[in-house]
Amino acid sequence: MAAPVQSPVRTETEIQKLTIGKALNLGLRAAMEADDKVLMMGEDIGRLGGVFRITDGLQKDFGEHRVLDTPLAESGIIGTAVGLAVRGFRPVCEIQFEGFIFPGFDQIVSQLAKLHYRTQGRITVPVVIRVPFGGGIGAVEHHSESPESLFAHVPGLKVVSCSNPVDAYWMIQQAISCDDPVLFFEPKKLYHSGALKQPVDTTSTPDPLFASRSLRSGTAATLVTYGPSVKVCLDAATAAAEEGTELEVIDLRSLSPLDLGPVFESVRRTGRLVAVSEAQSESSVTAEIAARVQQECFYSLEAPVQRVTGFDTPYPPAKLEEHFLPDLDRVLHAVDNALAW
Amino acid sequence: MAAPVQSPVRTETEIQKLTIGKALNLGLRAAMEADDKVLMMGEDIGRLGGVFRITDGLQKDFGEHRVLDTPLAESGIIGTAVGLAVRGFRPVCEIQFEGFIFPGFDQIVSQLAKLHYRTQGRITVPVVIRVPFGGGIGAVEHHSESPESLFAHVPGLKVVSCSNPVDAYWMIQQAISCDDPVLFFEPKKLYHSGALKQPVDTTSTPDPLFASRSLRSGTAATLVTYGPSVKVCLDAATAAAEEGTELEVIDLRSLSPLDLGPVFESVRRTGRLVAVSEAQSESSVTAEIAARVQQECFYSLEAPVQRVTGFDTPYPPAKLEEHFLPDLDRVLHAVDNALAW
Amino acid sequence: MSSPEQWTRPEPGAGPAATAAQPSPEQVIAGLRATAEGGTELTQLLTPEGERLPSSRFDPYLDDVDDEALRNLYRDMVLVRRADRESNAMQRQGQLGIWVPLLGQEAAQIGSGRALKPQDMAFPSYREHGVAYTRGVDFKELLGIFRCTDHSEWDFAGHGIHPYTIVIGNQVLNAAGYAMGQRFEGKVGDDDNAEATICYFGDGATSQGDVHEGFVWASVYDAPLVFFCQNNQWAISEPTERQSRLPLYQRARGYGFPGIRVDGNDVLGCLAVTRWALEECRRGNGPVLIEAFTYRMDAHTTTDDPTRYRLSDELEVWKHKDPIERVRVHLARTGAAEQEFFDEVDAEADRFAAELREYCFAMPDPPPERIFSEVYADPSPVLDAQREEYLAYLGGFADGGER
Amino acid sequence: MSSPEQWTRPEPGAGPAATAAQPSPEQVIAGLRATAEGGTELTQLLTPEGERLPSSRFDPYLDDVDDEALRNLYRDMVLVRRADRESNAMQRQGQLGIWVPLLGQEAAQIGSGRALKPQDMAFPSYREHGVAYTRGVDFKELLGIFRCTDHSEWDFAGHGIHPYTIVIGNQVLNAAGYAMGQRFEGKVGDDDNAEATICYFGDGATSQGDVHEGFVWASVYDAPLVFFCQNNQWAISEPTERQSRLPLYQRARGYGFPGIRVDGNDVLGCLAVTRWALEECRRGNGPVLIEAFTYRMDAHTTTDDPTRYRLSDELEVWKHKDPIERVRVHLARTGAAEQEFFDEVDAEADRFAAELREYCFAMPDPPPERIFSEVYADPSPVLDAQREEYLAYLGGFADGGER
Ligand SMILES: Cc1ncc(C[n+]2csc(CCOP(=O)(O)OP(=O)(O)O)c2C)c(N)n1
Ligand SMILES: Cc1ncc(C[n+]2csc(CCOP(=O)(O)OP(=O)(O)O)c2C)c(N)n1
Ligand SMILES: [Mg+2]
Ligand SMILES: [Mg+2]
Repeated sequence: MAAPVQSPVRTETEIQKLTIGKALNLGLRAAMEADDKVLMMGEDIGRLGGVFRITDGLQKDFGEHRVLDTPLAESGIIGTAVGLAVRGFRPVCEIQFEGFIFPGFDQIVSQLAKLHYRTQGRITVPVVIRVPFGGGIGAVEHHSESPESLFAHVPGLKVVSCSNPVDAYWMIQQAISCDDPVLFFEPKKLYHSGALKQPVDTTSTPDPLFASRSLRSGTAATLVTYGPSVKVCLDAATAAAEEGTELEVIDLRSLSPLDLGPVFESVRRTGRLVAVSEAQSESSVTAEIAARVQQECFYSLEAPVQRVTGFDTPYPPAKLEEHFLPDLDRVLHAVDNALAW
Repeated sequence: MAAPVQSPVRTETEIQKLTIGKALNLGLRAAMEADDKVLMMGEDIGRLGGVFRITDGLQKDFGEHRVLDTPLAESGIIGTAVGLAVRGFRPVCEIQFEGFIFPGFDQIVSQLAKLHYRTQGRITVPVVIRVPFGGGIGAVEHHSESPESLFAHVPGLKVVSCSNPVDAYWMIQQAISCDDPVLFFEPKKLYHSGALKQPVDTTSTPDPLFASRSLRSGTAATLVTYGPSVKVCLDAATAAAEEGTELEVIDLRSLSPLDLGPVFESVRRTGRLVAVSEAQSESSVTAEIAARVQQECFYSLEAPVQRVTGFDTPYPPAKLEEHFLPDLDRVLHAVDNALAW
Repeated sequence: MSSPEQWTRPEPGAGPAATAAQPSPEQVIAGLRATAEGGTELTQLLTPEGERLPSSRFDPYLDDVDDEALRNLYRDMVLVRRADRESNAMQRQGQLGIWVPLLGQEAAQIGSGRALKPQDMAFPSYREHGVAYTRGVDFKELLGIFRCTDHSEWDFAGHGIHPYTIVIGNQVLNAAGYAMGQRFEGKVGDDDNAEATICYFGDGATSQGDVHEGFVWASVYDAPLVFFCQNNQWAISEPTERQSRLPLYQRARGYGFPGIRVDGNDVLGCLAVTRWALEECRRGNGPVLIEAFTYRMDAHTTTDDPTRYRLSDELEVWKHKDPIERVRVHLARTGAAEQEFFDEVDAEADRFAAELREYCFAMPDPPPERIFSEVYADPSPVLDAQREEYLAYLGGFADGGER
Repeated sequence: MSSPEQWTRPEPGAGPAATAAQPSPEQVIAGLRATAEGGTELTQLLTPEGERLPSSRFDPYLDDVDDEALRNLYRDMVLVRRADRESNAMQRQGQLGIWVPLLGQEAAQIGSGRALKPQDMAFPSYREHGVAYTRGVDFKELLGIFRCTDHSEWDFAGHGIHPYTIVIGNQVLNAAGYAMGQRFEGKVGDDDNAEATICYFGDGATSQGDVHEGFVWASVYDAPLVFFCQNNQWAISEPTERQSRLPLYQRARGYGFPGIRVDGNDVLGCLAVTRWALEECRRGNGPVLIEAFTYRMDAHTTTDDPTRYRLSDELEVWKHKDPIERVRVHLARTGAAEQEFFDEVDAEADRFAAELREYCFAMPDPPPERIFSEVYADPSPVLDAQREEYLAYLGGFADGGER
């Protein structure tokens, strides 16, 4: 069992308004201050501070042996992180964009996910892999994908995603202090969103890492989602409320293990569920949600679980991404379908 | 559109009783005879004939430039196969055991699956990746897994699995003549099963590759499955029939695209569905089936879709695999649950 | 389309401050030395000062390069530089989502690209606009990738150049497979139609497992493949020292095929060395590794900010080695070209850029159906249903609904 | 447990016939030459005939190897060979699901393993039973992997040897990371507690991208890592020529660290060369690549049938180079051991094997709960529910239901 995350002792103002990006940066800094076994590894994370500047300033303050600009190879990053973890370090790897995680897939599936099980607990591999993910940034190929379902299918890994600055600040620290390997999916298009800025109280006690959370309660239907789509669902709920339809919105936060208790509870009240994700639908997390909800809430469901997801195509050229990504209209359309059932 | 598979002209007896392994061997041979652009690539597939002997005799008869004993690296095998396909070849890669496909994951996801889409059809990559999969062979780690759901989640790939000698013979040829990349999952524990031997008429016309097939009709509940679990489900149906319960059994054959029409049709009659697979359940093909069936057959379902799968753990030491793998008892237990709903 | 600025750079004042360390003086000197000198094993046929150095080994590969040919190489480089600068500017104006500049690498790309024969095949990475140009791809056809309207759609087989690849290094294995295919088809040998393949990648890419496996496969199958590594000294913010202890061309020594370092800013050197390497490959002595020692004069991409990790001193040193300037000096000094020629080329470059600009501003967005097209060569009913459903949904808005 | 025979070999008469080509006489000769000669750069300190060759470079690393030490090395090799043969036999008797024989590689494993200090760390592949033995792992603890009751469960930190790894080559990166950690912790230097890591892999593994990336990382981070490649000439059915044009130790040349080929059947050579390499690493001059040139005398595993791809002539040649025999001859010739000693060792080996056998036959099956245990360090409620449900289901059978 990992030690609970302690609020770092900080002299500066305790409560700042932060973006998700800055909250992650401060969370990483706090984790590095709290435990000198915490290392950062990745491409361009040192002097450049990462292409998204999430590790900005860390190499300057903690040195080149704690913030490593690694050679350009993802299997190498993850494979050496595993070895460092065996040695007692707590490496935090940054994958520059989610589309580049695949060269490291074997290390994740065959080593990272299995070492603890294989050795019946004699070895722990507390490695965090930070993955900026999702679309909507007008980027070229491989820079806008949502591969999280692949990792949710792999036993031995834990998979989480944050959707707001407070969670970003705490969840990254909790992931780092978790003794299991954690895939940490960060909604890249929201990194520097001023609109999402929140006051982050660095002295408060965070919610548990692997728990979902209801963000808005409602009676007509339930929306369940994570990461970048949380904002879409909240906006949809606001729009629906204007027309008198109250939607409940649940942020999963953890994709593996799934914490579906609050979803079941909600569906038992609303009778309708829409699962939303940018990822393709086939054999995905939203499929798992539908499968488990129909199992657990069979008699409560008044309509089938609806899914609003990316299409089962590769991510299209970004000029078309507004069509590909679930938006407010598609979410409300699905709600209408569920209500009309 | 690919040319339809032609029955090869053969002088020997047209109808032989074959195992799945031998049927695959003859299917590969027929494909190589029919098209000299068909190549075999893999580790130990030449002189040794593969560790399962599926390519036995092919190098002897077709030469070292059509049956390649490659260097030991899966990314290399798949990555060069992509290049050969671009050049006009039709490579058939053998991955020695499914657990070793992961070093090639990036080539599959980033190149093989996307080249056709990326180039808007100017390039086709007719590569087949043969993957012996599944457990029950008493093997060491990485030799008994079922990673097919990972590939079913990736758009641009087609994923199929055979469960009997007739399908093995035809499906491998159809996969090779398909212009899309096909992941071809072979139920390794059944390769040499004498009990499954079937007469294979090499002059008949095969069913389409991407179609599911009902193997047994029934009224009480539907079992849907693929690959090695087909036999388990058929045995379960036989056992249930002895107690007066008639189960329908559907062999999916194609996991992506899923051909669920026959499943919907069946569920509309039986009202109950059990999906069976050796793979872990989280975010898997069986989850996709449950999600889509609850959507399409909402009012027909009299019980939630049940799933009988491997547990969400890494494959255990093989001494425990009889517990891990869905067997007749677990399938019937799930049927009982569905019937008792 | 959102601007990439938005995601790689915080809003002003909003994101983390730029607190990257400034390098120490020692680091500056070491950096300058490491990146500015090619070492004694550098092959150079035209010095930065425009002097032609004789080479008994490589001069035979320049037999046909007369004054006109040299003027053409000059022209090629000026045109692609101009188109590169124009594209960079168009990105700043919001016409492209991102641009990947080739500035400084014109000689490496034109020299090697012009060494190819029509029957040869090139596998680019994402910065090879100059190579694409030498293969007859219209520069306009490159824009879609960066405007995010497509992912590469030119006539690959016709031009003999494969799509751009963004995942670092993984095209190297595809190129190795393609070259194996050339050999399997009997296209390697002494006759004039013999073929070869060239594969481009960067200094950073050499760390990737796939590049290694490409070396293994090509060497074990004697593939007619030229590995062309443009060492532009940087992989985004990481200097070559983060990837290797040794000069990169020496990597080949461990596999048993030749590796050579050429001045990547010397178009004649690149042309001759690549011709030699391709010839070796066509004759069956492949593969060969070429390290073109050059410099990325601009940012990694338009979303990058190189001031955070390298000093302008370095840039200044490399300005003296400009690939175009040395040819200009040489042409002028030897009387192979008059001022008039240079003016004409400049004018042509202006027209080239203007056309590009005009084209770019008028590029249409792809229709939504494009999302679903050519995912598979053979149809997928599941996907067809998704397309129909989505188009019907969209149609709903068109028929009076709002969106 | 089903027998692996069932899956890698068809039932007699049922499966495809063994129609593999017999090699041509030329192939036989070429094969013999390629696999039997280590080349002029082979380091050898004890010849197959038992003659001790002096070496000014490596003899200092054997200063402490007196007669007793040599007798101990002999004893080590005899014991592990005996245990290996016993395990192989137990597999045939259905007591193990599979066995991976080390026969022929005793000197490479004992020599290198005995070169390690207690504070060092070893990362094995799956054939390193001799190395595990030198690290103090009880041979019995290895059996669970092959009986399929566990996946490696010894005290890894205590013994200084990591779990076995089956995915070819991917442990090399883990070893590189571990060695980087040793350096980051300041454990590299001149004092006696300085540490190093050794990583074992085969000739076939050298083709994998991960092994290359391990070379890149270790060299760029100056990791104290000895890459120990046992070139046993075969990767299942593929000879080393399918992986490389050059001798494998030369791979290191491309990365800028030393590579050396040692006679892998010479325990003194392996001991001395590995000690040298570890010393280099501990002092900060790592990494180092050692290629131990040896031969896989048995099948790849008990499911393999080498008669399909190699000829017994090759085996016969290598029998003359047996790693144990040459030490026996040397001990006897120099009078360092009497017949009595050899008899004693044989008797000890018999006892060793008998104990192993007894232990193996009595090994219990793991309980079904094991499936669910230690998937995670921190609990997962989803999995806990699955376990409870399955155990309750099983309990149902116990309570009178049948299964
Ligand atoms: C597998 C992968 N990892 C990371 C990236 C992100 N990335 C894009 S370019 C680049 C640096 C490449 O450097 P180099 O190979 O030297 O080529 P250059 O850009 O200098 O031409 C990185 C890290 C990527 N595209 N692919
Ligand atoms: C990634 C991967 N691919 C394939 C295999 C199957 N396999 C097991 S051992 C082996 C050959 C290994 O040869 P080598 O590296 O020379 O080691 P050796 O067995 O000779 O000790 C192969 C192909 C594997 N274990 N892992
Ligand atoms: Mg570069
Ligand atoms: Mg070997």
